[in-house]
Amino acid sequence: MRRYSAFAVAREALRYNKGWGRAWRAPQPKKHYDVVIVGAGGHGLATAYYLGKNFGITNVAILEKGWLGGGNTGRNTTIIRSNYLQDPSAAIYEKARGLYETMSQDLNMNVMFSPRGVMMLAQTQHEIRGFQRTAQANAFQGVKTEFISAQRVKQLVPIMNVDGPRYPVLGALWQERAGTARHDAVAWAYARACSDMGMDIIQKCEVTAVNQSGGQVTGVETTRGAISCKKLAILVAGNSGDLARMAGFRLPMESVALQALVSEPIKPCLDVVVMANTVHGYISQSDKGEFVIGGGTDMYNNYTQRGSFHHIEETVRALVETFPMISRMKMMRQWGGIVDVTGDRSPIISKTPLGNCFINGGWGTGGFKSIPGSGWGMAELVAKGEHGPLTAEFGLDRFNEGRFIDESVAAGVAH
Amino acid sequence: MSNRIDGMGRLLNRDTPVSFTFNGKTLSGYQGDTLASALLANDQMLMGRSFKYHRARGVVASGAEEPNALVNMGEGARFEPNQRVTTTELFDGLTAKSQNHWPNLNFDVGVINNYVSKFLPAGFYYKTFMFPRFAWKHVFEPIVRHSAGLGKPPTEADTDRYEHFYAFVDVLIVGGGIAGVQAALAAGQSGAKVLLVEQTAHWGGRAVVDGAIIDGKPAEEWLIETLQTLENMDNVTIRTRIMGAGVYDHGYALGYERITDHAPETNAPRHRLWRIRAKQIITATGAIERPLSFAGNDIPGVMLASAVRDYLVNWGIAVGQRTVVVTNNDDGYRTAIALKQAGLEVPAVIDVREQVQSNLAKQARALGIEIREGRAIASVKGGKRVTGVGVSIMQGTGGAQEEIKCDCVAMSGGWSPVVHLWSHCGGKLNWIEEHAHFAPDPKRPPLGDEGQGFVITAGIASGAMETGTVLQNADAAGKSAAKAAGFASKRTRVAKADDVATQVMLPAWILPTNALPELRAKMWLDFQNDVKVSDIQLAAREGYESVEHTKRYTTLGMATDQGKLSNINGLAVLSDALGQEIPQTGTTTFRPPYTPISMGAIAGEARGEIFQPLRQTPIHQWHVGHNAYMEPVGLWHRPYCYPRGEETHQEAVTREVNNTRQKLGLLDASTLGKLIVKGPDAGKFLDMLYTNMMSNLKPGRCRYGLMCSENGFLVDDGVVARIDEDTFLCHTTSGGAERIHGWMEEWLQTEWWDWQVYVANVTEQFAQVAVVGPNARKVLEKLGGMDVSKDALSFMGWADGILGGFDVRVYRISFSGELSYEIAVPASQGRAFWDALHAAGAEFGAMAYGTEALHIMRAEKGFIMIGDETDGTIIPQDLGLNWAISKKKDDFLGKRAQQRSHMASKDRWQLVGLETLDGSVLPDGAYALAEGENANGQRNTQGRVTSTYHSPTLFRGIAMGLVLHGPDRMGEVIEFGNIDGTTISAKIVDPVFYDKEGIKQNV
Amino acid sequence: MLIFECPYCGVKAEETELHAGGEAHLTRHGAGASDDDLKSYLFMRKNPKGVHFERWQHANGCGKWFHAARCTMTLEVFGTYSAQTFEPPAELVKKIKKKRPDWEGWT
Amino acid sequence: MSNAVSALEGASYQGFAQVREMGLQGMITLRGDFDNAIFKKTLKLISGCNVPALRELNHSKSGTVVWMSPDELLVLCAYDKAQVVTEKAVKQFAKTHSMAVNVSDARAVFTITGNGAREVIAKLAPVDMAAFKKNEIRRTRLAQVPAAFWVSDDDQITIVVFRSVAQYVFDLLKTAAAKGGEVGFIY
Repeated sequence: MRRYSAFAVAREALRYNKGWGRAWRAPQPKKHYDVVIVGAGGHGLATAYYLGKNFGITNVAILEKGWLGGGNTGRNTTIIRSNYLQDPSAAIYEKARGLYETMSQDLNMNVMFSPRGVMMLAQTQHEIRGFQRTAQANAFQGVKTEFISAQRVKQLVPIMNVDGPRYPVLGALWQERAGTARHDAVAWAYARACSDMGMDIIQKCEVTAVNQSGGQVTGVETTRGAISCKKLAILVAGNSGDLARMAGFRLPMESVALQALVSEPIKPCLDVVVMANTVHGYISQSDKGEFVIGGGTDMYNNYTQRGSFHHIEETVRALVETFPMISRMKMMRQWGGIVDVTGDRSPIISKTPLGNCFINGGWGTGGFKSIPGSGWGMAELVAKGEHGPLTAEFGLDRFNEGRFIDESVAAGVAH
Repeated sequence: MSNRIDGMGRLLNRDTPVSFTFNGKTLSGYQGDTLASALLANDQMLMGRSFKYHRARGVVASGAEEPNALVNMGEGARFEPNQRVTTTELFDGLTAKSQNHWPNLNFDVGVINNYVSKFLPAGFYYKTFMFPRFAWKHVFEPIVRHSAGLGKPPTEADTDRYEHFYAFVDVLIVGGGIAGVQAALAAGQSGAKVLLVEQTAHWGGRAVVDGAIIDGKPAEEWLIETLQTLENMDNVTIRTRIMGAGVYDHGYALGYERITDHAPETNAPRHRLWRIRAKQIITATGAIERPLSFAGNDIPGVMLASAVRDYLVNWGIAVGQRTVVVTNNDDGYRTAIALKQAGLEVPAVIDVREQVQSNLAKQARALGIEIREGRAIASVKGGKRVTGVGVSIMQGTGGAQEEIKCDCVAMSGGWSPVVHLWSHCGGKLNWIEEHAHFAPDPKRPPLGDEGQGFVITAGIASGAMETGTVLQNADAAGKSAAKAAGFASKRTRVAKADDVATQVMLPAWILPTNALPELRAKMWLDFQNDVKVSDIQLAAREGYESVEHTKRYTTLGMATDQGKLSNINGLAVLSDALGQEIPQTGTTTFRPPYTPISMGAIAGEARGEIFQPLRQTPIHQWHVGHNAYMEPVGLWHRPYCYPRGEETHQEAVTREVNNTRQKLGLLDASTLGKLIVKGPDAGKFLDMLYTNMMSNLKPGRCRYGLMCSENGFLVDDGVVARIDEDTFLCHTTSGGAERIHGWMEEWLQTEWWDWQVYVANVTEQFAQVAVVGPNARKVLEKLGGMDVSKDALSFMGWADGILGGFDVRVYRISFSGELSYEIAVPASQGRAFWDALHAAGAEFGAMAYGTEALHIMRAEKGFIMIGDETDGTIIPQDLGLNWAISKKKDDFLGKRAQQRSHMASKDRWQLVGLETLDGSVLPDGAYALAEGENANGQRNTQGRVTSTYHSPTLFRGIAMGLVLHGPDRMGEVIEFGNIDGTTISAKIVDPVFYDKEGIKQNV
Repeated sequence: MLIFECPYCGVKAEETELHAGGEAHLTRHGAGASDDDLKSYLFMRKNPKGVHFERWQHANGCGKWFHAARCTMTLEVFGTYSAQTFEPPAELVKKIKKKRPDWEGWT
Repeated sequence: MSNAVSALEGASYQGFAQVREMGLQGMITLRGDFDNAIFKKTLKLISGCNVPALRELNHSKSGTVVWMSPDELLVLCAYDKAQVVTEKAVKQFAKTHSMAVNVSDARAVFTITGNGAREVIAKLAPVDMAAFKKNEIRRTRLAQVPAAFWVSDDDQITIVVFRSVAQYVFDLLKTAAAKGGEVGFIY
């Protein structure tokens, strides 16, 4: 693989960049792999990468029905944070955040991880208590957060109206090392690294059936032929139900649309990520200058990647109230992504009723921020066939035992 | 100098001059000008700087597709960045400033990026800025952020108003060109309710500019007559300045009306967002001309041929005195001819095609215009303004150039139908080889609520390229839309026009065909984002083969114009680089809005006071009048406390608690939910909803009850009063009323629909006041009218009666541990009753208290609070409430769920009281630490604080919390963590801190 | 922005007047149910790509709950019907079968 | 009762249409089986009306009845009569499974008057106000709160909302009716 560096860029520039080769190979599928991963989104590619890096398993194919990184990895609002309340969530999201810190160097591609800080506004007494509790929990989970005053909020975000009148800002939960990253680049960087380890990323290859015998997975049928494998890992946000059906089991999961929008670009004026749960909106300003804005999910099953406009209205309404200057900005583009939501709104990383078939999904609105941690833990589960501590609590069995991981507890919605 | 041509400019009102400023310079234009035309008239070609390289940018188009000419407009509360000058109507006093440069437009330091642009190819930032690690955040990113962005951020709150409007029509037609107008006529004549909207202030689109002949008369005449006909039809509404912004599921469309943008001083909403529900939608959205890709095609003065024509015909502007036209199709000749006829110089038409013999070409020759066939522009001379072009043969590398002096280049790369609205909701496209564009596939339209297609295209938006076919196509569209909407269309005649025979265009994606790399590195595709042909080719070479990859890697089409000019050209270059057909490459997804719309319009009226509903009790104004500090509880505002004079909130709360415990406190409890449950099966129903037994409650008595979700978790609590044999009144938490009412209806309608039960939410029918404290009975006796003695009305009893002349229902319940009556009166009399209580209670020390005092007093008594002790993960068993869980009942909601292994476990954290050894107040949400760490390196914990207060009654910190095996560990001291790493020791005690025997509430 | 016709009051209500209630025709498993039955009742969902039977409430309207059959891929609404039933009306099932021949049926 | 006051005590606003809070209005919620003889008899007795057709109102000298849902009606009467009338209904219903509740104090009533009235509503409710018929009742939302309204006169619309949001609704209607906001789409 050609290393990326300022020198390489300069050298290539002088010969019209003729020397740059493919970032990842485009191989024909082989007949057999040790591990077949369905879904070349962030989670699938990260799983593949850590299978190779941590367990030396490189005879791996990552199958993608469309183009890699084309699902929610390329449709989210790029927020990365780990200020979760419950231990298992805090552990995996913090693992992910930590891996994001060094991702550009580890993968030799600049994913522009920007730990600019994430604040969650407390606008009711109840939120103050909720976020103080989260800060308390985080302190003993190894997640560095603090509860900051309204004055500090105003210092960090001068364009914010902290005085209400309706919902004065009473404080905020502040995670200084949280932030954003360039979402597409995360998928591309993992893809490039996987390809470099000799793994096959096969795009435009849709899985049409899961083959099994004696309760064990044996391979998959695809639009590019049958592929046999020892182990199968399913990481297909928005399509988990479909793949599960093929594999012969059901999931405690539903697919709904989550919407986002961007404004026209303007000069920098918002240098942190702000989440306002009481009024339902979250916002950051990208390096291109656009406000990247997200809101709530539709409540009905949907696979169209289109949402209902009234959610956009609610979100924009909330942000105009919180950031009055936004009123004269313009919405440039809106879109939807399909997220899988589970019974307790927390992800599933688990063995399945089908032997040697593993599933990772149901991240809801938390998918992007968890990519490296999810891949790290999933790789361990696939490689060993058993949970490591990072994923132990995320198994399907919790729905039988009534052992839930409920983050909605921590005041408002999680994004 | 002025570039106006006398006698031209069909949209101008030359009698009304308009004055405006650009970069501080005062300029003048005419009514009817756009900011673009007015700037050009003042010879201001340089209007901005590009995004990445900060290259000089002039206006390139004349409409919504403009990528370059964006300005900071207005000042103060009316300042707005990124205003597109081509869609900004000129008004007197308009102030505009160019953007994205420093120190000024003519000299921009940022242009340094241009000189090193060679080193900043597509995606260069993905390959660099990686070391040292901290540098991205602290060094590189700030630089990138500073040079990025376009306009300035607004600084003040917007003072304009905005609103929404719901319109329901049979047929919505978007686009006021001749196609839209003809379609409206056809649909309207069928009797269907029609709404026709045009985004600009003017009707007619291209046809009137290009002088088409319709029914033997100039298009303009036909247009005026037809619009008049439409005006006269009751079932047809036609409106300008409304843009079809987006098409959504089930026939929903957004119309973006700009009401006062052209007249800011008018007393009217600035924007109105139309939410239109249409049975059928016709998109007559026209087409957009494509630029041509040749080296230097981004230099100010290089413009779309149609735009040059628009400025000439609509606004009487000579963009240049000497204009070279470069084209791959016949349409470019229309510009050459128009310019020549206006007396301007056209040194040459550069046509990439060999042997051009079309009528338009013949006309041009007849006017003495020289046509260079099989030629291409290989280079453009000039920096901030075109000074000439280098011409070479098309089938070459761009060598051997012949220079032609000129101050304007008009380029025509063919036309692409505007398919955005068609595509927003899933309409599919076909690639039309003949015109090298994507056109809607009528067989694959977006589908509506009944699976029917609900969008039809009309005119050039369907790919009909000439006036005659445009009109026929539009007429058919109008008729079939009306038919689909249920209206038999009349057989009316279609306006006729002749199609001009044209010579087939030659898709020429780069000029010249074999241009060398150094030329390709100067061919702009996306003018705003600085994406060049070489960038797309690099992306392809690096394996970014999906069109989405290429877009995201190069940022092609991601600028404020969302690729209106660049997408097709980019696609073509990508396809060529991948050696595949364009349809194979496919398009990126079209997303709303068509052009950016204001956030203000989206938020609509919901700002300030009416941002959200604020629910007020009948006593609300009294609270406000008594300096209450209000706290949001759901959508209610409740008094947190009533500070007096210099009092802090805590001092006020302490005073309120003490006064209530020692004398008499009054609480506005009106927000408490009140649900009437009535019917023969009401008891049976409540037995299912509550964990306790309710069916055996005696009329006249009250019982505290718990509600759980089917998943076992505690969701609400409250006191239930049995009114009579088949009527109960259930109190819910504040803000819980609607949720629980809905919950009850859901079960009755969808599960137990054969049970005879009706529910009514009477929460707001009553104002409810808690009269609390040792003097509570005294004040009621003073008001008089009913017996409130212990014997007549014992604890947990209720009675109807009269107090001080008010019809009341009195509940003898206590959430504070004191002697307490909760008294309900009709809401309309709530304020009067509240005042009466204060008057009568004055001598007994009556004083209002707020929610915080309420919380402290209930905590002193060890009463749980939904939302504090519970958080959606708590079951009643965790809170020592087993006494409220009936063992007699076979079933109730949540019963089975609570038997699951994890919930039945003995190792759940359970409710206890907590007392710090030093009397201090435990921090909110603090966790009780246990030994060691878990497998993820997290400190083990064994409990947490759920409620913690300073008790004014006990003069110390008190708290409730959940602790592992808590109830079995009374007296044990455990450590609670602090964020700063220190710990606090607290003793596990009984959660009831005050009046354990419950004597005071029972007197 | 979906619209459904409320079978109780006849209003063609838009989404903002409605409340989505998830998969329809679930069997309640209460006291005495097995862990698996309880789990499938509370959590396991069909979540199909295609025909979906679901519950909606005309919340900002007549307040009634109703059932709807809707395609999750095209959002087409095949029909709405009473909430007081254990299965969709036969004619609706027939109608859907006609429009979606390869549909596996509602159970 | 003398000391009873409505939420906004008759506040009004003149824009391109007039907005008025109508003061106290007697309102009784009836729930039951519309085909039940006792239910019908009781309705007649207390309101002089028969059960209205789907989404319609019936009027008589003694009162008005509004269709609210397949098993719910709203009886309008004089405010000070409401309690007595309710008790009369309750007595009648003793022998059948029906419900009568006085909700007079739980509501606020507004009218919008003037030929712009329909457009004022059309800014706030997802309803085809151009097609909205006289004597038709619609339960929907007004911006962010539930509401019910009907055309009470050619150029007048009556709106019923919950009492607690009366101020919000009044401010909402004021904004929508403000001069300069005429739309000119519904006439």
